[in-house]
Amino acid sequence: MSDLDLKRILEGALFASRDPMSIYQLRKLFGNQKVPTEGMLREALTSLADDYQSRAVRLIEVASGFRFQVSDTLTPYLANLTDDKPGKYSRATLETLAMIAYRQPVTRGEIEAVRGVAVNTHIVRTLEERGWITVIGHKEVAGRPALLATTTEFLNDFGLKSLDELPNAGDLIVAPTKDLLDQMGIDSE
Amino acid sequence: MSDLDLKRILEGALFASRDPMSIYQLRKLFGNQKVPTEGMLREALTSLADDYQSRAVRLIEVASGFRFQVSDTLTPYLANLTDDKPGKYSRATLETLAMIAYRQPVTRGEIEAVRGVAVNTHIVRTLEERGWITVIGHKEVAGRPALLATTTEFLNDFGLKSLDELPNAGDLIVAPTKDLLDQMGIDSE
Amino acid sequence: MINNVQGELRLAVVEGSPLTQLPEDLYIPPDALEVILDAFEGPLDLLLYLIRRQNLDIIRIDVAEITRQYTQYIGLLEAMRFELAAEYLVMAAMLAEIKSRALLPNPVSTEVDEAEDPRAELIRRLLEYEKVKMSAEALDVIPRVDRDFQIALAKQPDFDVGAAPPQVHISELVLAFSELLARARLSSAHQIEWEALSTRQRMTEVLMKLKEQPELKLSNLFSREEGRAGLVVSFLAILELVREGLCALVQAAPGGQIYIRPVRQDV
Repeated sequence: MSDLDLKRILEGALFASRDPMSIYQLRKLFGNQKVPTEGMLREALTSLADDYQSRAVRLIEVASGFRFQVSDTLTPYLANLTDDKPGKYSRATLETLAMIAYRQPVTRGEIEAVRGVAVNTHIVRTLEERGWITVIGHKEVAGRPALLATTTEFLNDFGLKSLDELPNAGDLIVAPTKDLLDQMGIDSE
Repeated sequence: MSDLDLKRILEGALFASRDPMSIYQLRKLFGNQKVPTEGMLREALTSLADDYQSRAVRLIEVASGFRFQVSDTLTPYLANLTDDKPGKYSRATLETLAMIAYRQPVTRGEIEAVRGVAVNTHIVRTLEERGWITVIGHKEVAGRPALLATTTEFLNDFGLKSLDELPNAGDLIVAPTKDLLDQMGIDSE
Repeated sequence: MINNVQGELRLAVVEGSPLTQLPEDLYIPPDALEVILDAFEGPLDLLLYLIRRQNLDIIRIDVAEITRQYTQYIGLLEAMRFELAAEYLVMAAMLAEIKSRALLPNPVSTEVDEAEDPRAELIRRLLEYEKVKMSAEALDVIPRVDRDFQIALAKQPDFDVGAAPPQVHISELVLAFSELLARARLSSAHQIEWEALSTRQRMTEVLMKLKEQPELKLSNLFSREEGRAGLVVSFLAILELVREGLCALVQAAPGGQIYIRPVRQDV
């Protein structure tokens, strides 16, 4: 792989990623073949950063890795765009969020089974970008689907101390069956 | 404002936005002062697209405006980052979408008549939730069936500027019959 | 006539030698029948397939031959007791009608209007359906966002006046969930037993901890301050995580420390 190719792959991956990418993640791009060394990656990243020296985006390194960031000299211009009223989330988005809140940790497939409709990537991404949900692991079944859960930010934004405070949760959710509690020798209230 | 400044502002704004930006939105960047003309904007955008000719991202125009997207030659590398496979749509879903794209506005009954089988509600809902189709009115016949059409988001997601850019559009797009347009109170001219 | 064909096939299946009596190009291993039926999007699709197999122009289809193949196929499916959509039978009847008309001597005066000619109508429908099929295929190869390419994004500088993201009131969330439950209850297929929310939350918390630290002492997951209720919740959460195959418990020796870890660590 030529140096240019390496740079181009890193450039595309960094622009495709919402979060900063670590050296570890950048190496994953290459699968099992011809994985560049950390030294090669750092060299290519430095050269890439140089390419963008005079542009409106910068390649910078933050705690968790590398990312492209719009130069803050553009802030006054970007601020002009933001007089719009806040939008509304679709019913599909709200139902997906509700499923994750009440059923976490849950996979997309499980949400689909209850909703009866495919959950599209955009909805999950919107909620992730909002900081309300996150992937907390993978289920060890075919395809290793991501397990989704709500975040502390979700609780904060909804003014909750814990998920138990979600209204009507008691009525909506089937509590663990009494006989399970009995089996465990625990008083079920 | 120098030409370089204009280009840099557009570049930063386009990278900051997930949705394509229209000329109208791009002009809003400049607030009330020294708003560039559409001609100036288009010229700067063309020059910007040239700058990225040999890079991993491209500046392209779709239905609702301009956006940067990662070159699709990078898709195999990006696929190494995730276990989740992008969703594949069934033939039934694709045929339904194609019917709507090529013959809009169209009712479910009309789709069923051509495909010779019932259209599953889930398919329509999946496409609606994906944001690709929407109900744009009702046909004034018994039952007032919903008239389905594709959205701008559909064009954006498929990288198209207009329906004319659909493959074989000349042969396959069926113009709505005049009396249907009349019914809907739309000028067929 | 259809009954006749079906009768033959059914009989043949009972005798265990149905396949030799089928046309060569119609032979489909019985195991594959259901798969193949799934592969067709309806009677028009099946017909198109049969026509294309013969390399025929739709305009010049030999209705008699196609009818024979189609009805045999349908008959075979019925004999195998597959649920057939009514559309397939309607098509069989239509084909039989066209075929029987073709067998009649040509009327001297064409009283039958072209538009009412069922053969012309069938050809029109086939051609139209083929267009849709082609357009669906064409649509699927267009590079599509998220599947074939990604949007290029750079992080916005933080500034205070950012457009407010949509606000959601908690009541909207509850409403969305109860509607969802009401809808799910309508389809009896989704009778899912759900644990108490506190258990689900604890499951999330355990997974979060395991994300930071891939192996934990089980005892670290219990906290004295939470009391008995907290202990029960933690215990249920751990049981559920193990049952769903999300976590594994490991104990090196009887009576030794119990550790909890994700089922697979691929990092």
